[in-house]
Amino acid sequence: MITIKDFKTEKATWCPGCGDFGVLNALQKAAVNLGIHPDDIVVVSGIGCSGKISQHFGGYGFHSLHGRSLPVAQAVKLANKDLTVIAAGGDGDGFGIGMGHFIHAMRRNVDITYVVMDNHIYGLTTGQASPTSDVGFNTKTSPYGTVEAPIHPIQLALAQECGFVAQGFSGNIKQLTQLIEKAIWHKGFSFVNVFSPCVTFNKVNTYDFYKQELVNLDEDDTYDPHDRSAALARVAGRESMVVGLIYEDTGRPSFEDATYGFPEEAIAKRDWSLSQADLAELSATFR
Amino acid sequence: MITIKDFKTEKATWCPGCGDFGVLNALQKAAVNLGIHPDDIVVVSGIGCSGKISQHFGGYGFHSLHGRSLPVAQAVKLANKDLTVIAAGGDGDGFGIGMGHFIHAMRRNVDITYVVMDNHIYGLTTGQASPTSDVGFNTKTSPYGTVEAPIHPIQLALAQECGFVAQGFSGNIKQLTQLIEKAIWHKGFSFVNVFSPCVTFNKVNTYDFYKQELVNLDEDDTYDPHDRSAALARVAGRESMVVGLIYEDTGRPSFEDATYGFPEEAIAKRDWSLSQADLAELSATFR
Amino acid sequence: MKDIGWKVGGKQGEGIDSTGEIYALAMHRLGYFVFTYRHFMSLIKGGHTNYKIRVADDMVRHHGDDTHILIAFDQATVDHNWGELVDGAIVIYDQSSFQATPPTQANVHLFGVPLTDIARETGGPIMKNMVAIGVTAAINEISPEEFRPIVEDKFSRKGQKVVDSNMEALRRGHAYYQEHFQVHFPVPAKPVLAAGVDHLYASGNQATAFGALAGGCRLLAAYPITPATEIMYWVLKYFPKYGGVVLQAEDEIAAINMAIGANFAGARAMTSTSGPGFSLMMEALGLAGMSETPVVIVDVQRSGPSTGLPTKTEQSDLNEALYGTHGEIQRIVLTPRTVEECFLFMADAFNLAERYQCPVIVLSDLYLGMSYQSIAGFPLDRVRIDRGKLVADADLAGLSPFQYQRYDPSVPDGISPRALPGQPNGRYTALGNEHNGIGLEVEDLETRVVQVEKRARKLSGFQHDSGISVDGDAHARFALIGFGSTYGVLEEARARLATEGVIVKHIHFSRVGPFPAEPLHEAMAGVDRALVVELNSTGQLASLIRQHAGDHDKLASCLKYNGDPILCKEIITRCHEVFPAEVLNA
Amino acid sequence: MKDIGWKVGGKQGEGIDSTGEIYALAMHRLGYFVFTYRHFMSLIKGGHTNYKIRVADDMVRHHGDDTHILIAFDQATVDHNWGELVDGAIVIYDQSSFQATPPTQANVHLFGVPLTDIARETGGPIMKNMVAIGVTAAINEISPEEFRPIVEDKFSRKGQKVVDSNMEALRRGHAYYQEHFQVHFPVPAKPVLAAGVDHLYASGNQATAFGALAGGCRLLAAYPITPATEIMYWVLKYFPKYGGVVLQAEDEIAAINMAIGANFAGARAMTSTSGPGFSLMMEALGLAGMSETPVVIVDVQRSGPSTGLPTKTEQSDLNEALYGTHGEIQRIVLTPRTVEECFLFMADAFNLAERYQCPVIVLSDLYLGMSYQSIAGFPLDRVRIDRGKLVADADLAGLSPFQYQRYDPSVPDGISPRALPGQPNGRYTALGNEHNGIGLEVEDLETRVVQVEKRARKLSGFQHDSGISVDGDAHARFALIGFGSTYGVLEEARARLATEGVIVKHIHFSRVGPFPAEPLHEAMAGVDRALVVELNSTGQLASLIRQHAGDHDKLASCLKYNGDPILCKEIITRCHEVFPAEVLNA
Ligand SMILES: Cc1ncc(C[n+]2csc(CCOP(=O)(O)OP(=O)(O)O)c2C)c(N)n1
Ligand SMILES: Cc1ncc(C[n+]2csc(CCOP(=O)(O)OP(=O)(O)O)c2C)c(N)n1
Ligand code: SF4
Ligand code: SF4
Ligand SMILES: [Mg+2]
Ligand SMILES: [Mg+2]
Repeated sequence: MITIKDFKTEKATWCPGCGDFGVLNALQKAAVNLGIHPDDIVVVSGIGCSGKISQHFGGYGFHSLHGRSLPVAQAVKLANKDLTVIAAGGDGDGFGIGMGHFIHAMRRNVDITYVVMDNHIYGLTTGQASPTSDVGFNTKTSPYGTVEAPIHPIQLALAQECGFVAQGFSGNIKQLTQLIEKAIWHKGFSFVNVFSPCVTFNKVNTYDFYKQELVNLDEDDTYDPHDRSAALARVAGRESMVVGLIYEDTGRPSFEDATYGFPEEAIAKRDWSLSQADLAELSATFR
Repeated sequence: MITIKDFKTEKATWCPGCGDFGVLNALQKAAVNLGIHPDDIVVVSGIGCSGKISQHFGGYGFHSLHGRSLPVAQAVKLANKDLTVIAAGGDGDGFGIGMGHFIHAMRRNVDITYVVMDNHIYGLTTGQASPTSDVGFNTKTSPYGTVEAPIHPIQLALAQECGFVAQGFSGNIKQLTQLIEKAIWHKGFSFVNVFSPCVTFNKVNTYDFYKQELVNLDEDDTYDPHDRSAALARVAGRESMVVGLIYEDTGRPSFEDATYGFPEEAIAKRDWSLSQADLAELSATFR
Repeated sequence: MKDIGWKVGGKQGEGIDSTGEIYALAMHRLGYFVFTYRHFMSLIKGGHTNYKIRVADDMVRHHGDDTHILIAFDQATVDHNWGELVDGAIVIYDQSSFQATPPTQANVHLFGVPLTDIARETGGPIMKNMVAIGVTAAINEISPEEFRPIVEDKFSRKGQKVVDSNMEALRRGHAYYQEHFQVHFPVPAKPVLAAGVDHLYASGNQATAFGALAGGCRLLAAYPITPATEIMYWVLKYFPKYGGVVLQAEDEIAAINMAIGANFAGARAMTSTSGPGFSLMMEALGLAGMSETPVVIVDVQRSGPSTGLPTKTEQSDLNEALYGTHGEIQRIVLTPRTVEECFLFMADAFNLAERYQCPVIVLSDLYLGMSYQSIAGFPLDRVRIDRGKLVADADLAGLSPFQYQRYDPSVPDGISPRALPGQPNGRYTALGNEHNGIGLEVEDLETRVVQVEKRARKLSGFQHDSGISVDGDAHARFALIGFGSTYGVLEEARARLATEGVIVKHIHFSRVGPFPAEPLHEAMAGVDRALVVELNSTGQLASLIRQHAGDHDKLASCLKYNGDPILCKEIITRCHEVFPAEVLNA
Repeated sequence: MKDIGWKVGGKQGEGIDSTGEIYALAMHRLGYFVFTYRHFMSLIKGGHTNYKIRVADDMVRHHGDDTHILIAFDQATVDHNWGELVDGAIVIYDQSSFQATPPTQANVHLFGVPLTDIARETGGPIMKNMVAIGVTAAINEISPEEFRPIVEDKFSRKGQKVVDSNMEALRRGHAYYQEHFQVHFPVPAKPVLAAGVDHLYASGNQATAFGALAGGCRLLAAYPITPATEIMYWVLKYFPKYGGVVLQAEDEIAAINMAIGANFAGARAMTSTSGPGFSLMMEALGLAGMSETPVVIVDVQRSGPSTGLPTKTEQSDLNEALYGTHGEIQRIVLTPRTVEECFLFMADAFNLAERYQCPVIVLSDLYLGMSYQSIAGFPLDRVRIDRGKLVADADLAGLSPFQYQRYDPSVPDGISPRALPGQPNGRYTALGNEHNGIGLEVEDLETRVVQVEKRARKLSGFQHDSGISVDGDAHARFALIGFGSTYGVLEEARARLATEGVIVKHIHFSRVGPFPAEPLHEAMAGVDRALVVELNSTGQLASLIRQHAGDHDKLASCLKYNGDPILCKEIITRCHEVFPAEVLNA
């Protein structure tokens, strides 16, 4: 049986107390709970403190480029559909430089899970404003307070009809684990935004802050996570300060299912050579 | 007095009947109606059939790169706040390769107007699927029908709290002109999506199609374009097949207004040299 | 070799392309060797376009300098192409819509034919193209019936009536010419093909796509761009049958990162693009280099810089292919010379990418990519799949997790076997940061050096074909040098010079990285002076040769950068300019 | 010149940086010339970091090979830095947390001081840094009071109590050392500064930012990236006062396009980045080239390729700076050698960009950019603003709309005057497509050629400073060659070789594009053998010289690519390896 030990690597290099430990933990637990062997899961990350998760997770990993985890991850999945593929990274990585890929990954709906460690700051580069930083937030690049409105990742995901939208908090690993499990389970692209405090550079969006602010939708029996309009209204009202499963649409076919001729067998496991007969047949199309 | 003649250049090279003629026309009329001198307006476009609008418009122009009209346009405005700045381009340009800039321009809220000529196709490259192509649409790159969900530009704009969101139709130049006027008039980033049929490569999203499908919000007295949640609900319900002013928020300060120390005088009009005294003062900060 | 040059020209959207296609394909099917070149513009309707077809009784690799027959749908076509008409050429102009005037005095037959009027009588003005082909048939002295198979191919799905009216238009054009004019340019005698020769009709782009499929590629991620998009079209058509996937990416950055991701996962994957997209790929190119992930990138070059001339050809991305991306990576840059090499090099590019675990860039261009031509078959039997060093399950079996050294720096050739995700015990992290053997980012000095040197070793043992071809007299004191798509025209120039008694050797690069220094050195032995022919304005290949080989004083350049492919006579003229008379007359 | 090397090391997050800063600034304020180098890692806490300060009685442009005093907060610091300790060096280790062990036998004083314990008594363990500085003061034989101004500067906004407890910690450290140890490394005698010398403390990044402001830059669009972000910080601080705007872009592609847009509109604007961001800018670089829009791009290089070693230095983006982007553009590539040149070149970069209407790339690097040092003032009086050819309102007045030829190809020098949006009658479209004089895209052959040649002419008349400096004996048969940030260490190497009786000249590039071929040719006259020193693994500068100047056989390379800056002794060692004995002893 797979246990959390099978995922253990050398100690993560994050600052003590960093929210990303919680995310790593939840991700490993989710994999264990789903019985995924560490050899069969790939974590593709971008660059940032958060990006180091691919090295720390204990499966196969690709620590790619700043903002490019999603293109890499989608293709890993398409190349080998038998793998569980997780894309992961920071708020700068995913909602700044990577924003275009985020929106398009939702359109494309490849069966992967995207986990963003949203700390409202650029951590690795030691504290600049991020796309999710609140207006007025003071950082090294916003000494007079940020003036840009923050990105609303949850609202964007709902607007773009992402098939699975959830939000978690590093301070609640149990819930986060469940959300990630469901996200992996979901067929098609699933998105889990995680409030993951940066204890070193963000003294505003702290564990305490979130404990106070967050409303847990999973504990709200009146909330129906299958009604997109209701979700949009709820989330817009609370400025997305909610956690839980926000929306799921189980009806939308994944890219793999919708694509004509998508191979039954994982591409990476096939023999690719064509027989001379096949080649001759193709060649004949040029006559 | 400025008249439409002041904007006339040599004949546009679009196919006869192309929707982009209507957009060009409406843009020129809007400028005339607002009394903007052609020397004081800059159209920054991307690459595509639509991108040629910067050459055809008759003001100053920057025909930039595929997907990059917004970064260029925002900076033109910040460099010379006395100019009227329009960014313009296609659906591929703005919602494909340019998606990241689109979302971030809405955050930043520089006082420019963005007009997208949305024909649901890549025109200039002779007919490939675009990000707004409907599911199942047959094109050269989707011979078996597109499988990706279309981008929802209006919903995204609302989700990201864009301060001015409108949608027009090349087949209704009068309304489009008014929408563009209002957009230019709006302080901060304004977005006008235009259904602009490609008569050569898109035989589905035609003038007739739109005439049948579109609902005109401007004619609906019960619709309040200042209520974001209502707008989101209305638009999501109609799959954004509406025209008119969809949402306006006049309360949000523009980037220029919100930025500490933003120069009163247009940067491009200043003398930039520092006196030796100023230089010495700055130099002294290094002691 | 006997040949004839035919061209049709008019406004974009007038059906010029299909006219050219029908004529070219008909001539090909008749057994001739054709070479086509499409001159078009970056707008959808209007603007001058023309389609040149060279018909020959033997293989030709160039559209030819001359035109014997010109079909003109407007005066612009007459003006634009006047200069390339041979003595005694025939110009057929559409008398229904204009009265052609000769731009200069010349011995040219300017024949008006009411193409549109005849067309109207048979089915509509668009039929003027078929009328023009009929006229051509008459000039060529071939029966209109020879075109029937093509016409049926093209129109039968629209019904017999359409086929019939097209054939009728064709016949009428033929008859009209027969009736009114006496001048002819008969096609050469039909060539007799050697046994086993597969007489095929393909473009470089198609060959590139076919080669990729043959080479095991099963994932293409790309973003549309002229002149590369046709690669996507071909692949879209054939991948479903062979289990492949095509991704239309949101941009070129996504496209290359997708190709990298798929290769990491164990598929063979590629991306195809042209200059603007290629420039956007520079960061990810470095990722492939640093993470030692195989990836194949096709750049079908067009006229730059920036958006440049999107529908015109150029060979000006050489520098970026060799030097693009910050820092230093290993890369292989192939420059196929022919349609057949597009096929073969693509198939092999995936082998090289996997063998050396680095990006392979295939530099094609608009001219090679979009020109259709007759070839004598693809080298199907030379296709091999060699996956390079993949670690065997057995070798991993004994290891505990994270013992496997993906980036084992101790391998003598620098190439450490790859594990593929899903493989038991092979877990590691691929990454663009500097790293240790198991794929953890590190910043210590020794590991850094060891890994830089490991990667550098990979290509120091590079083995492939020689990277240059040498044609002509081995002892010639005078050389023509080129790379990629100019191979055909340089061979023609060499042959033509030979008829003038000028003996040259033709050195042609089919690979520029790793630079074939040794073979070049040998080829340059005895050469006093060399003309480097390239389609760019700064002489990038010449600079590259100077950098690697010296020979600064021996080299002269023949550059063309107006967007048109180079002509044989332009090369010859330049030879006469730069080569000392005593060499020419040696 | 007398100097002393001091270093403090420990884990990241332990306050190493501020300790170094305080010591360096104190020494600077005392009138010494300091040079600092910060060794750090790409993670926030943990990992070895150290801060080296060289204190000298005259200007130094390098952090020095040797360390006399090492403050070690952990054993790793002892191990990592053992090799650079001079004979008789003092190592102070924090006895409160570990017992240091010497890695090898050496004549080193290993003194334990209970730094943390003393700190705890005065205000908390973090104070151990001030205790260490106190210890240093004792070793240096300076009074703790000399540090008071700095301590006040740094802590007074936190209240007098904090100042006092810091001073107390400092005094205690001083006292403890005085009491227990006798060995000293006194600082050199204070230098006497010549009249008018402004003794300043700045990093290359700060100088770059200041130079930009001085040069009229009023818009910076950038995306955070080590080691370039400090440029943004400085600009953010001072722009508001002088009417400038800073944009934190969503990515580097946006950043450069913003800088281009602002320049088009008539502002002076720039972007700053490092390798990964620079690679993302390649497409837009071509746009600036083709549209003839001025733009200034600063690339503060770091170790590549890909993400590489984000906190380590390298000079490996030279190729991309020169050859990145598809197609062919005009560009200028400056490689400042010193902090002062960072300032001056930046101010001038905007002039060059406007004068030649093309992108100017300023290649700095982590070492130059992030090292703080004492300089003798900025060349303020050499700052000029020259906007190049802007079309005068009067010249436009007589024109009708669209008569103005923004891209007038007939100008002899290729530089056609720019109109700025808003200027009456100056309307045109800037564009990346090939175009005619008034900025309409065209695809005709003649216009294309004329415009390519127009653009090419712009730099053929390039005038600036010579692009290389030559130091040392003009008749030396032996040369050291470098570019950019290695100027200081090469000068030291030259001086040290001279003391050995080896006469070399030092040729240093401050510009690589346009390549200063003529000055190099002159400088190389009489040189038999040259050692090209660069911080990369493939010898990019050497290749460039070969390409332009030949000299293939004369050149040898001294390469370093482990991420650390090069040391003087490494250069000397390499000289002894590659230069024939008879040259060395000539
Ligand atoms: C193309 C590129 N630009 C910039 C950087 C520098 N960089 C590294 S991480 C980072 C941002 C980190 O912020 P985020 O994505 O929020 O991750 P976090 O560190 O907060 O987890 C930046 C700007 C880079 N590596 N590559
Ligand atoms: C970086 C880059 N990639 C690709 C292209 C090729 N290209 C030119 S226009 C275009 C798409 C045009 O579609 P759209 O933006 O919808 O404009 P339309 O022509 O439909 O108006 C593409 C892919 C390019 N010019 N640059
Ligand atoms: S800097 Fe912030 S995000 Fe980075 S490891 Fe430390 S706490 Fe976590
Ligand atoms: S191809 Fe379509 S979008 Fe382009 S000009 Fe023609 S009609 Fe308009
Ligand atoms: Mg973050
Ligand atoms: Mg479009």
